[in-house]
Amino acid sequence: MRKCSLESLNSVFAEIAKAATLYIPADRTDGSAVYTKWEEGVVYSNALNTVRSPKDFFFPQMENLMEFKTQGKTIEIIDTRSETEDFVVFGVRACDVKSFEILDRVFLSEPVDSYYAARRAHGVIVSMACTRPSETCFCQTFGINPAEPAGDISVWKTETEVFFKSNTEKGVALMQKLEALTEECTEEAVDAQKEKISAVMKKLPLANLTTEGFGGGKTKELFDNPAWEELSQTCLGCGTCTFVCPTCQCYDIKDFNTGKGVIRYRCWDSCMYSEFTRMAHGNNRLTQKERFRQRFMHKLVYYPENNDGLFSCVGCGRCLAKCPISMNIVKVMKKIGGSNE
Amino acid sequence: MQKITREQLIDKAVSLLENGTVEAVLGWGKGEFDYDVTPTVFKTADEINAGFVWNDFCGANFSRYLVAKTGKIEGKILVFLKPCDTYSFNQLLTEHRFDREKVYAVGIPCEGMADIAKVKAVCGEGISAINCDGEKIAVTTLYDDEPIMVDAKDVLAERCVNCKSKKHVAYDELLGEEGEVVDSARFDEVAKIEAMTPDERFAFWQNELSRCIRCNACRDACPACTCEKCVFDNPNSGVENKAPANSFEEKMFHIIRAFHVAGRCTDCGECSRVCPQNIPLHLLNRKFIKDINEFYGEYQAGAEVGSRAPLVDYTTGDIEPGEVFDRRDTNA
Amino acid sequence: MQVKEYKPLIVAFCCNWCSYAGADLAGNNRLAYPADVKIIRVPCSCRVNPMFVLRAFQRGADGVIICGCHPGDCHYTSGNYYTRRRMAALFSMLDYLGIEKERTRVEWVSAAEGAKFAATMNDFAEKVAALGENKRLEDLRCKK
Amino acid sequence: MNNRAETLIPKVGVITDVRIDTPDIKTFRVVTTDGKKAFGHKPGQCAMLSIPGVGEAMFSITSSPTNEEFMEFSIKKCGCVTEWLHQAEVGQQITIRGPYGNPFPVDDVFVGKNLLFIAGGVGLAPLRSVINYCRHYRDRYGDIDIVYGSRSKDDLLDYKEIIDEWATDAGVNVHLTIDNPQEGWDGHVGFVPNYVKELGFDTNKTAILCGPPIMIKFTLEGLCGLGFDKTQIYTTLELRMKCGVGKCGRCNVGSKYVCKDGPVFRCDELDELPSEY
Repeated sequence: MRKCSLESLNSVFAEIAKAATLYIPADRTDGSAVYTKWEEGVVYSNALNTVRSPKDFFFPQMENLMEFKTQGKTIEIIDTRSETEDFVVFGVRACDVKSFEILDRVFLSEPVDSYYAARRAHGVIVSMACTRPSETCFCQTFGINPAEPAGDISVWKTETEVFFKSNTEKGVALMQKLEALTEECTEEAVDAQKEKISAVMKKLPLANLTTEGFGGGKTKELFDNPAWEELSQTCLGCGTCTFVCPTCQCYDIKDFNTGKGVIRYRCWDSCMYSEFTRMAHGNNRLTQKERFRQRFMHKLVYYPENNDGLFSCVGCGRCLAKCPISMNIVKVMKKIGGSNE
Repeated sequence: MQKITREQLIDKAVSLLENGTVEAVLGWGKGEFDYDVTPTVFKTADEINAGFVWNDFCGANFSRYLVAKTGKIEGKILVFLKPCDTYSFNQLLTEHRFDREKVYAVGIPCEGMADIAKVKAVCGEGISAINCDGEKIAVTTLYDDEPIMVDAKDVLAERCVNCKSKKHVAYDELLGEEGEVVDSARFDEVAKIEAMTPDERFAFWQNELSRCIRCNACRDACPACTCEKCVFDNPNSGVENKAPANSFEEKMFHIIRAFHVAGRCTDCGECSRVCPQNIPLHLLNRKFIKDINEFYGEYQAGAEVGSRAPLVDYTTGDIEPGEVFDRRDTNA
Repeated sequence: MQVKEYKPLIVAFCCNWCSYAGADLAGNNRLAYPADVKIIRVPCSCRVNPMFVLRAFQRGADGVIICGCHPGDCHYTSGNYYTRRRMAALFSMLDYLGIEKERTRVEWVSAAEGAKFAATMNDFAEKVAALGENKRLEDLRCKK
Repeated sequence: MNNRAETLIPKVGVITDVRIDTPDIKTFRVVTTDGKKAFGHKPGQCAMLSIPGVGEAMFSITSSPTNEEFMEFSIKKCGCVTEWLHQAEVGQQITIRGPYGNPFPVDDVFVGKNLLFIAGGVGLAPLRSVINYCRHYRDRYGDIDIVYGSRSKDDLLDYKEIIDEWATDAGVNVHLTIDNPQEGWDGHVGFVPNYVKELGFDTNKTAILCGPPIMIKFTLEGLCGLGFDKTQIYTTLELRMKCGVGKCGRCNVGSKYVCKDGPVFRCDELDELPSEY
């Protein structure tokens, strides 16, 4: 473990930014935090987390897949893949780090998604332990410890110092560059902080939320639960929950005709949208109840069934904070799971 | 702090439910915390007693739900309407979007709703309880030993700071006292932007709109956006891009949306309330309202049922589009 | 290296009954107006919805002008009155968003006003040229 | 410069033949630009065809895998992509990627079995690949029965091939039906599910179903009524797809992705899925 003083964090950023593009959470004019490209003057945010999740770095909301040039009856396909820039994302919370594992299982399973894979290969994740979790946090429900974030390098920040621990080869390589700016240290201060956080975690209002009643093999049991109707009755069918979610990974592929060629691009899509499954001959999820159910069943039953019981939710609490009608996965789990409280 | 109490609303709802006047009640349902209120359809007195809430966070405008909910039931549905909600209610009636006979509207007074983001800006994350008490709101957090006292008026939502009316323009029954139309300063912010140079205006909106994630929450929460099929959902429209592909896309979406509700927007402020990126979308709508007031005379959408929206009307002596700028430039 | 002279691309929506005929007349009378004015014929000026205007800008127009019959002369009685209200509101909104107001215009041109058509286009093109390329409402994907 | 594999990037294909089958179905023959078959496939698998600027859509490969020269797709006109395709002429290039999905278990489960194919309308398209495959390796399978129905005689897909080739094969019985009586039609009239019941098949067969959802539903009931077990019945599903490889989330039903885990399902497997297809 190595450390530096809080004042020298800026020099650490400067050092990292020499070799790779660095993104850190920074405050916006409206007070919320957003991952911002670091340059001199960009200040590390004290906010708990960003509104948009860091999945953008690997699975951007919109990316060009390829281009076509057409002439008469002929088509030329142009491979435009160029995701080769090294970058570092600093300050990723434990929940969001876990979300990469969930996305990896989708995009890195055969056939590998080369766009995502290239970004993963070129990205270094520096995580940041939480000190003041919000009431909306429930990462511990999914076995995530916010005091012990994973990632290539784990970072703890106290009032005066910043501690670094590298976990992977990529992390070790990055830490080597920071050798001059940091010094070797004991884990005492970090251990003290961890203890403090775990005490806070026990006090969180959602501390007792469990995944009991969910998981692979529960489809039959949960699918026809009458509570879906009640839970979804005022769902607006917008995509807020999906788009702020760090683990939602549905996408659409669309073509855009520029007048000089066609760009085929991929963009996030939402199973909450009425148009998501619409086909020429009909729609297999006609009402919002079915679409609503799909989103939560996918996170809590279908995904774990295909992925060794791993839930596709990390408890970051973004949907709790952002849903226009405050309907969210916690309310679903309490209502449908039935065994909570 | 609201003047009318939860008990009054529950009594009303339960009695109307029990005497058979209504079949269901559209109200605010209890959340996990004291501020995350979910619009809920209650069917029984038990459900109401257990789950109905009324506090400073009951901002959701129910008018929009009537379009879908009245189609689903045989009898009447009870809906609680705050003064600003009644304008949306009337506007939807004007557009024949739901059956008035199937609704029992109870007007309730509103002292303004709090914005949880503003509360959190003061108290930070980790709120474990919020108690409204008179002019003060007591916020208990996980990290402070004593509750933090906040002035209710300091955390009012933007739309409530600039409340345009405490008067109900539609109801079957009114609980509490009737208010008056308020002379608000809601166009001040618009005027401030108008006074900027084009470069500054562009920079301002670029900064705001570039945050858009095209989640469609503004559209889906809007009581004026009730088209059965939105142009932005139609793959054949050529604009169903789903993602803010570049600076054109995000501007286009918001210009078209604001234009589509121009003259019909009652300025209820739901769009800005629901925006996960805090984009001040009401400033687009208010610009249209302000322009319409200046060009074609004062008009408040929803003030009365059956009024003709200014953009589907005309007079032979209307202002020319070019004169709009001349007039503004001479005024400035 | 030769620098190409900048000529603005103007999209002119012309109503079928008056302005398009006016443009025709301008042509017949050999009245010069910029060749970069692309005329799109519409049944009535009120056929132009805001999306048309935005789409023109997206696809590289530097200025958009809508021409219709003089108020009171609409072939469909009242179409241009609606145009007048809509475009007043829309153009004011575009200005509010920082799109230079000189890039948009509504002009009434009758079938007999070939000279006015040419003069209007010359004047509009000149004003737009002074502003340079439309950078505020362009779609970068179309620029390549 | 990219050497990385990417399934989303297609190949260019050329339409070398367009056959008008019915008023709204055409069959397209597709090869790559160098005149070869784009890729090998198994019966029941699908491919993504697209026209840049119009869209991409999943189609079942109609031709048999035993055809080494080209692929065929029978496509009904019903959406943007298909409408565009129906206007396409010979020589038109399109893009193609695949093969996607699981095939029918023709090389293991079906071997030695009597096969009963039941199709309605354009539902014959995916089955044609299987039927021709089984006819090619005729000695591996028992008797083959084919029940095929459509709205009218003109709407019967591959009518010529059915009459000239399938019906003349030894051990292959073809039963055709149309929904309403029609001049010049002396065959059976009636809906497919009823016809299946009337024919009253022995349960010593493996049934393969494809057609509109309503036909599948009633035929399934009919077969079960005849004593068939659901493990003896196979069908193929169709849902909206974008990626073809189980990532975009569109065709997700229960824990299955139709593009990757389907489109071929045994009916008892379908019972395990929520009824959302």
